[in-house]
Amino acid sequence: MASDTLTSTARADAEISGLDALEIAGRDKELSRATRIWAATWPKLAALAIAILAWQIVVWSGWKPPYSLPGPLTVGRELVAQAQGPQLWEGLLTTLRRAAVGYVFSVAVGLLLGLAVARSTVLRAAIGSMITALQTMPSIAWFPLAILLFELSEKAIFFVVVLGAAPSIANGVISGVDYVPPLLLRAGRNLGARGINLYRYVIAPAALPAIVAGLKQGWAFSWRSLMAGELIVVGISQTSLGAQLTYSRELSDAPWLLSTMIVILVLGLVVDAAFGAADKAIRRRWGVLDQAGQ
Amino acid sequence: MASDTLTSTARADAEISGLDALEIAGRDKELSRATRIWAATWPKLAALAIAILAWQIVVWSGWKPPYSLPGPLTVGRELVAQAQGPQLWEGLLTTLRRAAVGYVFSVAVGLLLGLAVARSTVLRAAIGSMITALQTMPSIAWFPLAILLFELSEKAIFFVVVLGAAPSIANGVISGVDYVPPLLLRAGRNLGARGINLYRYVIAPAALPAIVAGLKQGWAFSWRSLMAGELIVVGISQTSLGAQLTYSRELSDAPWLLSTMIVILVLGLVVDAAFGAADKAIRRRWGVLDQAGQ
Amino acid sequence: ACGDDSEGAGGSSGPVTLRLGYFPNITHAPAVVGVEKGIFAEKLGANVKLDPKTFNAGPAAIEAVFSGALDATYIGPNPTVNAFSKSKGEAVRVVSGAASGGVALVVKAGINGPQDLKGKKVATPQLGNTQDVAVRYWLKQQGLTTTKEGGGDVKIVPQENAQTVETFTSGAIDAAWVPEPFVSRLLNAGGKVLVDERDLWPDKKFVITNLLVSTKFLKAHPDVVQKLVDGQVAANEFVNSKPEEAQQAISDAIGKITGKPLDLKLIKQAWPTLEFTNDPISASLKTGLDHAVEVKLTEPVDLKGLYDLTYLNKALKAQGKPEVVQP
Amino acid sequence: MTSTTTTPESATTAVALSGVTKVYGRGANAVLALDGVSLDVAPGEFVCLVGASGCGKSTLLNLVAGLDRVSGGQIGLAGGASPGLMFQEPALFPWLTVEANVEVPLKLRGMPRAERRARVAELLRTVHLNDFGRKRPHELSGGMRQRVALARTLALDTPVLLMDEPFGALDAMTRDILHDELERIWSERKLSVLFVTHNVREAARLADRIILLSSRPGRIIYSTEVHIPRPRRIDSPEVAAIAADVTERLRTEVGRHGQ
Amino acid sequence: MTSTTTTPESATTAVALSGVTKVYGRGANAVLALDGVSLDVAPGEFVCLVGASGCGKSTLLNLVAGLDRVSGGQIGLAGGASPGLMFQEPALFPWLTVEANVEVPLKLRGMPRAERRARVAELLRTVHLNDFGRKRPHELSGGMRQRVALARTLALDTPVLLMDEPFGALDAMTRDILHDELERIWSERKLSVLFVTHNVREAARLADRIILLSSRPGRIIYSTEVHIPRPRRIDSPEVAAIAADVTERLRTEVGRHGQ
Ligand SMILES: Nc1ncnc2c1ncn2[C@@H]1O[C@H](COP(=O)(O)OP(=O)(O)OP(=O)(O)O)[C@@H](O)[C@H]1O
Ligand SMILES: Nc1ncnc2c1ncn2[C@@H]1O[C@H](COP(=O)(O)OP(=O)(O)OP(=O)(O)O)[C@@H](O)[C@H]1O
Ligand SMILES: [Mg+2]
Ligand SMILES: [Mg+2]
Repeated sequence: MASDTLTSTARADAEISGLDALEIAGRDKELSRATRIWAATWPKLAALAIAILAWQIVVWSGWKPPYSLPGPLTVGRELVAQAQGPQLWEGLLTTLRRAAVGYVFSVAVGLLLGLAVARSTVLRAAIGSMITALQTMPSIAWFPLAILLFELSEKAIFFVVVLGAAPSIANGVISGVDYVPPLLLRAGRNLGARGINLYRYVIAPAALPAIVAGLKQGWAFSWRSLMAGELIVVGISQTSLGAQLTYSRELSDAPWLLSTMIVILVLGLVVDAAFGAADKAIRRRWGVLDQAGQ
Repeated sequence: MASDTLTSTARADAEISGLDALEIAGRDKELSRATRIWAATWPKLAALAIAILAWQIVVWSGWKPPYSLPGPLTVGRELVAQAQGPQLWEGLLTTLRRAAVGYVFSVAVGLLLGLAVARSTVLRAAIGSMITALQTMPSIAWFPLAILLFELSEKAIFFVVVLGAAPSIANGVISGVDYVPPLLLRAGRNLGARGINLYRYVIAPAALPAIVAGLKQGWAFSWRSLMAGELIVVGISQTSLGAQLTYSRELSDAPWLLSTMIVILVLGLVVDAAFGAADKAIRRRWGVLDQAGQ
Repeated sequence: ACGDDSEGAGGSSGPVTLRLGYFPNITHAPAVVGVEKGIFAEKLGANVKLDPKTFNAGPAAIEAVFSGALDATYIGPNPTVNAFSKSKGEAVRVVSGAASGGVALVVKAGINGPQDLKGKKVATPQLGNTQDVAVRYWLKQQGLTTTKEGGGDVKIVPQENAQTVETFTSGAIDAAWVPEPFVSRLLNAGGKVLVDERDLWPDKKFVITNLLVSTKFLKAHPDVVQKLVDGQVAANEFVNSKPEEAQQAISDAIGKITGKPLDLKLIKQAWPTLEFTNDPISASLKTGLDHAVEVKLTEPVDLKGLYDLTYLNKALKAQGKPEVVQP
Repeated sequence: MTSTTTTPESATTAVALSGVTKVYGRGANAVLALDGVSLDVAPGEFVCLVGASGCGKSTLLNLVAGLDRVSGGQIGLAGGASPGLMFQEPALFPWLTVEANVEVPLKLRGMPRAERRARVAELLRTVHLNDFGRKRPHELSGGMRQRVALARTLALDTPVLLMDEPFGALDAMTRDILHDELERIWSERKLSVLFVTHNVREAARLADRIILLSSRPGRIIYSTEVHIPRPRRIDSPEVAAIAADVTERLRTEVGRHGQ
Repeated sequence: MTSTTTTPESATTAVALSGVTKVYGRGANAVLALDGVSLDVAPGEFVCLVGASGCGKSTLLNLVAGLDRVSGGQIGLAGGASPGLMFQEPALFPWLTVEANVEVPLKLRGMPRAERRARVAELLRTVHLNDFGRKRPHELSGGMRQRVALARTLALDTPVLLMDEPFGALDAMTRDILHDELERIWSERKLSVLFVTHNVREAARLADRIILLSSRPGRIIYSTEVHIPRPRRIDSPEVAAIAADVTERLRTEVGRHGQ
């Protein structure tokens, strides 16, 4: 019987991996801050190293000519050169400003649309399914309409961005509202929350995880729409990341294209970190992150 | 006191609107099938009618010349003409086939990626944030790589589609897994579900709503990527919806562009209906749809 | 600040804004130079404000013209025809030419004649566009068949020019009939010129860029259009007389817009294949259309009324240059 | 599908149910949860509902609270204010701390901040959780959660209180203490209480009147007034006697259903 | 952070806890939920755990079930199989019907389909829910859900059973019936049971041994063997006597904490 038990113990330990490990993450708490930062960092560094190494090996293998597939070193040098000039930064600034404005608009429209559709049965029946349909419409299809409505201004770009991102955010809201536990809804109503208060005190916080997921997807949509939309009109003396991406491709400048992609990826990582932090905060509050105690 | 009560009753009834009405949807059950279908249909028809009317009024107002903004009638005639020729149907078929294949690939990759990242702490730290970053990368940035890897085959299109859609699906999975109620996880583990079984019996069903939401967003991404990606290999042997969308624009053929957009919207509506049905089935099972009882 | 809100066919009173579109591209050299060197601004005078807009491709420019967001634009022959025919001859007029030439069939090493193209893939920028028609017509003359769907003796693969370089280097295509600067770029990627399109045309001239104005603007502000055409003539004068400076200006302009100056070497390489002429070479446009009809890519289009060269001829006359024939 | 909320017959009735029927589901799956329940709760009366598991007690409270529609019959409420309901499950908001949970009804009533704080502290003291205000629901034990829910319901300050097994997860001692607290609040505020419990002694300890519900369909089968003078003790012989009587009736009823 | 599961001292111990300590949280917020709890459950023994709300009973069961890590001390289990735990909340899977919920552990054990069906039907009969197999959890009353959870835990067929207030939401009659059922299963299968309850009579009715836990930190403060011969009746004087004794001790303990 003794050996039996030992076996079971060993098995149990082996099984405590993956999600199970996550679940008993409580013990991580005792680890020092430095250890935790290192634990979060080394896999990223390792992944980066592996990716670069693999890339370099493919380049060394001579599979494709260097002007078609430049090595990490070439791209790195290009990136450094770009970073030293003003153009990259100006373009980045323009694009980030547009991204911020466009995203804020999209969030406002998406949240309102989502709430309206989730709240009203008639609206849901009328335009609910339109939301997903709109989401599938490629940005370029909106360009003529954008120009028609806003001529060649930045507003046209925002229009395309909002049409790209708002449906996705609205869908997040709708899905979140749909899955609010009925018990909490009833509790809220019994506590005197009606109308807007029910949203403020119960539905919005309960739907928050799904809303954040929708906001994240919405960011991706808005960013992609922006990259396309920035080509509607390229400022005469104003560069943008979207323009750089397209022109680097049109000029078949592989190192430039790749370095622009790296810039986009880095931005994506930064934004993801923000969303990740928000999500983690929610999960901690809800008690689903630190699943050690229940 | 009597009047007091009556007031309160009236208020309560007035408040039973919107979401509250949804919540006591139980009484809808007594309505006949026909009534329910009509209730679901008339708002759609009304919305359609309003949209077309508004469009027609704008056209009548002469705000923009008809070659810039054609009226519903012109577009309708164009659509009928298109529908009578083989080109639209061939293109539709090609695109739908590609969409199906691309989406199936994306779903497979997205689910696996999502599960892997959600399950493994190391993987999550390493590439978790890369997923959102990848999502924000516009499709055109992948074209060179796609061509490098797959030349001018349909595989190149699928590559772009998968890179566009899989991250979004993976994000849905991750967010779903992250929010599985700890109590259910513990229950599952105590009932003997370990490893893959824990996923099969607890995590997957518990995360299903978020996964479906992710699949829906993923569809939008994959469709948009497809519309762009279809330009990689235009007319090698067949036309496609993506090509038609671009050509109609390049030919400045507004009626054609609008009728192509309508086709895309209709497809979007059909797909949304499928997702809507799935979502409704889940909500009914979970007891969050029919919130009358409990 | 739109040009179209002041009525009256005579002259313009008060300040007018001219919204002018062009591509930051070597085939649009007169436009780039005209804007960069202030030639347009000078000719337009104090009363007209120039609002230049750059585009990446034709459709957006035409959409802008159609919707009244743009008054004039430099553009290729294909969008020109589309804009004219889709608006039933209403929306636009060509008031001047800008550039000719700069198109060639670049092939891989080992292809030495038309017959070697059998079974090969040839890229063109877009199904039914000028180059696409040209290659199909040329192949037909060589006795080779093509189909719209990419079948026949030679497989025509329409794709974006940007992609053509990728596919050419990766070996996915064997040849491409493209405009500059892609010709030069393909040459640098190991290709060679099999056909210079200039050799297929009388006087080695065919239109690659012309200047389009919206009919509405033309009616409202003929004086401004005259000044614009004056500017175009002056810009071409500059481009042809000071090529070095023009080349540098193009490189810089592209750098400002895209974030990276265009390689001067590439511009210099492409330069001789282009001719910057004020003649819109209307005959080449018409012939191109006839060819398109012949290879069954379009229905016949009536181009009557597309050209309004009175302003150009006035400008040329003032400079003592030979006038062009109004078609 | 008759009307729902109407005026109770007279001012001497706080809650009036007449012929209330509730059917869940449709067709073959329909469950008749309540069948013609008529019941008046006088202002200031403490009524305990007892019945077998699944007999429709929670359903009844939900109907009175206006969270569900009756399938037939009428429910009348005096005074306009909707009653406060303490659910069978704690139903706490997981995203709020204990304090914030209790604060919600006060905020919704628009009580000023300082007053709110004092009230929350007082309520948490009432349920003996003053040290746990900053915790989140998932950090509490089952009984603690139930007490937070109690505090939150008391914060509602409604004249009618509906309580669905409020002390089910509590040990006997804590329960005794809370019985005293509840009785104090009830008499101070002159509340009308409809109280569901499985503990017959608890019912005898608290109630002015005990009502017995039968199972599927839920019908009132017995009603008895408890005339033991207050303060009462749960282990007093009078309480035990009443409890024994009710238990006996309950046993017959449950036995009749073959359970 | 010492090791968790080890071999119990001898084959005569089904569950062995020695010096088990559990701390939740860190730093100033740390809660010492259990402090040096040592306890042996013999094979076939029925042990009841009693204690005030929040004293650490659920924590203890979670630790024994291996769902949490101890902060100190050791837990040993005989026989390898992990124990079955009935949670304080029903913890049913909302996406499954009642039948399917009960079926999960059987499926996970790889029981063939036909056998599974028969077993599920039998278990639902045991908890008197044979008519409700096709319903979903949200269509059940609180007590019904608890009974489904009981059936699901029984389906596990583990030699050690941990039960956290399994009958808390049930009326006295149903509870009595389930006491009998549980006792029957326990003696037939020779189970070792660790049973948390607030109902001291219930403990006296079922237990071989009653253990009393103190509050914050949770420590064993009293342990008594119940020698009343079985079958017992919950309203028998012997049970009442034991219950009175334990209640008295509990009162002292809770009183000591000023509740
Ligand atoms: N996840 C957690 N995080 C922090 N503290 C916790 C957690 N779970 C429980 N606790 C604390 O541990 C103590 C014991 O909780 P436990 O749930 O074991 O009590 P219990 O004896 O089961 O009480 P009850 O009878 O009310 O269910 C409580 O003070 C509680 O606040
Ligand atoms: N949402 C629902 N849909 C269908 N049936 C329901 C629903 N809610 C309750 N029921 C049924 O109504 C009956 C009464 O349920 P209710 O919850 O009122 O019982 P209860 O008296 O509160 O029982 P318990 O003491 O176990 O909590 C039960 O048979 C139950 O199955
Ligand atoms: Mg109930
Ligand atoms: Mg507990």
